[in-house]
Amino acid sequence: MFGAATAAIVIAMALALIRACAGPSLYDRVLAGNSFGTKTVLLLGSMGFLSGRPDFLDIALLYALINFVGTIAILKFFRYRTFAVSMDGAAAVKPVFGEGDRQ
Amino acid sequence: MNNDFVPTLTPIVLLDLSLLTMLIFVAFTMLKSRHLFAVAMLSGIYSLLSAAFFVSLDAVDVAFTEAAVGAGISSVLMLGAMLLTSRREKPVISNRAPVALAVVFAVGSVLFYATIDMPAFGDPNAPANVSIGQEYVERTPDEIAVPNIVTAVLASYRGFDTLGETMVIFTAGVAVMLLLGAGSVRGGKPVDDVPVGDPKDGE
Amino acid sequence: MIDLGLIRDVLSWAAFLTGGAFVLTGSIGMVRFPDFFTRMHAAGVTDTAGAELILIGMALQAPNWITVVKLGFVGAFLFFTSPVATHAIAHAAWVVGLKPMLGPELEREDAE
Amino acid sequence: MQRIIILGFALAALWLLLSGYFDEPLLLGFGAASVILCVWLAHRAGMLDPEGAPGGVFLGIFGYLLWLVIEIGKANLAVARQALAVEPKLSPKMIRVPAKQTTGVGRVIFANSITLTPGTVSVDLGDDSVLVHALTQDLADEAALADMGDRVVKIERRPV
Repeated sequence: MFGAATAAIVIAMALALIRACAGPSLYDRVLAGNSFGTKTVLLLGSMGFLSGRPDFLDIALLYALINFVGTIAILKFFRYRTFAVSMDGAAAVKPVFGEGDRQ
Repeated sequence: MNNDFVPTLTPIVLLDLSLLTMLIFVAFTMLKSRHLFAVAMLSGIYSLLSAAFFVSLDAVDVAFTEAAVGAGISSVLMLGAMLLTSRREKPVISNRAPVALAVVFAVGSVLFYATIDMPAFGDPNAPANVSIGQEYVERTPDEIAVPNIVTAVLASYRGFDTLGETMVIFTAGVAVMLLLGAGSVRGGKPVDDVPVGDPKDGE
Repeated sequence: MIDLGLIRDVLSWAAFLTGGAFVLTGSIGMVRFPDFFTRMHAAGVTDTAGAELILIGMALQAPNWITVVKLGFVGAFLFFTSPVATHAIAHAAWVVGLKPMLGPELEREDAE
Repeated sequence: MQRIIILGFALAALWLLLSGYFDEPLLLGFGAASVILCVWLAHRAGMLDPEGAPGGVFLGIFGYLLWLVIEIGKANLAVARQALAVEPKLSPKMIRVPAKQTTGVGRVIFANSITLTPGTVSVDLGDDSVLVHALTQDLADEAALADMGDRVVKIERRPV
């Protein structure tokens, strides 16, 4: 039964991969990457059960967090072009957009 | 050493095969793509895939590192570097190099030939599973109070080595952050994006 | 006497099958839907119903309670972080000016 | 001070549950040290304010979560049907829903609830309204979203 779940997750990962390769916009790719991360978390869980040792769920936990932080970091970087926190609040740093960001 | 281990096609092996197929697919897509943002996102996905593969190989600590460094920090650093440069790679003029191709094929076939002599995947009698590794597994609970053997080896048996390694990595990380200008509010100055290639591509 | 193990197996089979179906459906939608904003909804299907159902199925089969606790943490993290991530992506696209397709004709126009 | 103690207990419980070792003095010592470090950092960074650790909102949240889970299930079926349909009938729509919550935490709960329900995603969160992108005309149900907003207002309390 874990095999069935794992197969579904792997196929879904392949589909997300197609979206990440096809794009077309930057945000499609970020979305596909985020969705791929969620599926990796699920895959790690089901893989642990499949091999009979579900002790490695800590990694799934870590992935769930890294995936979230990574997505936010990428988006923040694209919006403000920096990781530095402005002391006057984020609104003080005007968002800068390049030509390539829209598409 | 008795060699009665027969590798079978378990669900885990099938899973490994599908993960490796996806890895190869991602790698070739990254090679083909000239759009740097796509490459950065795909390399994050590549890390996630290879980390999942490491977990299925039981290399949990490597998977931890791969997830944190590969999927987290390095894709962010790559984006940071990308903002300082153009969004697109210059088109490559593909000139055939028959000698290089021949060398690659020769080395590759030698490596393939060498794998025949390697122990089967998952063989409990493989040299890696029977020699000194077993010693560590047996002695760690008595010698060091840390229950995780990998942690015990990294932090205690070869603690100074690990300390040096982390210092090197820390220094490299600080240098990269300085180069990218992550400390300033404005960050690095972006270079004007020079569109190269077909502008109707939409990317 | 009701067989508890059998009930558990049936329940987790049901959770795995429906969860897997939702994960697949979400991914199919992510490939099929026409523009970024509609694909976002499809990704949401995977993140909520698919992920949580598969985690519930795994928790039903867990050998000890620590595994259940860890699965609960994974589920809670996904439940609380996935909407934030989705909103962040959508908001970033919106602020930059990516135009959503609107109406039954799926025309790109200014929404506001 | 109250928040510091609660955070310390929560972190200690997290450490114990995730490590699963209850009788190793060395590991428990490491755990205690990291808990103290985390609490000190959180205190120093000023994260232990009513927004970072809301107290009052937790009282009614379980009933709300139960209701939300049922709503998410219904919406999932609706979106899944579109994804699998031979010819998906999509009619995306942007609507602006008033957000009557008084606290920031309440507005965030409302916006996240909208996003968690497939078919509707909050795109922009203003001071008194949320801009929502809906997948179809049916899912862009302003009355249902307003009802969700009222439920959030109900569980919302003044910061303790």
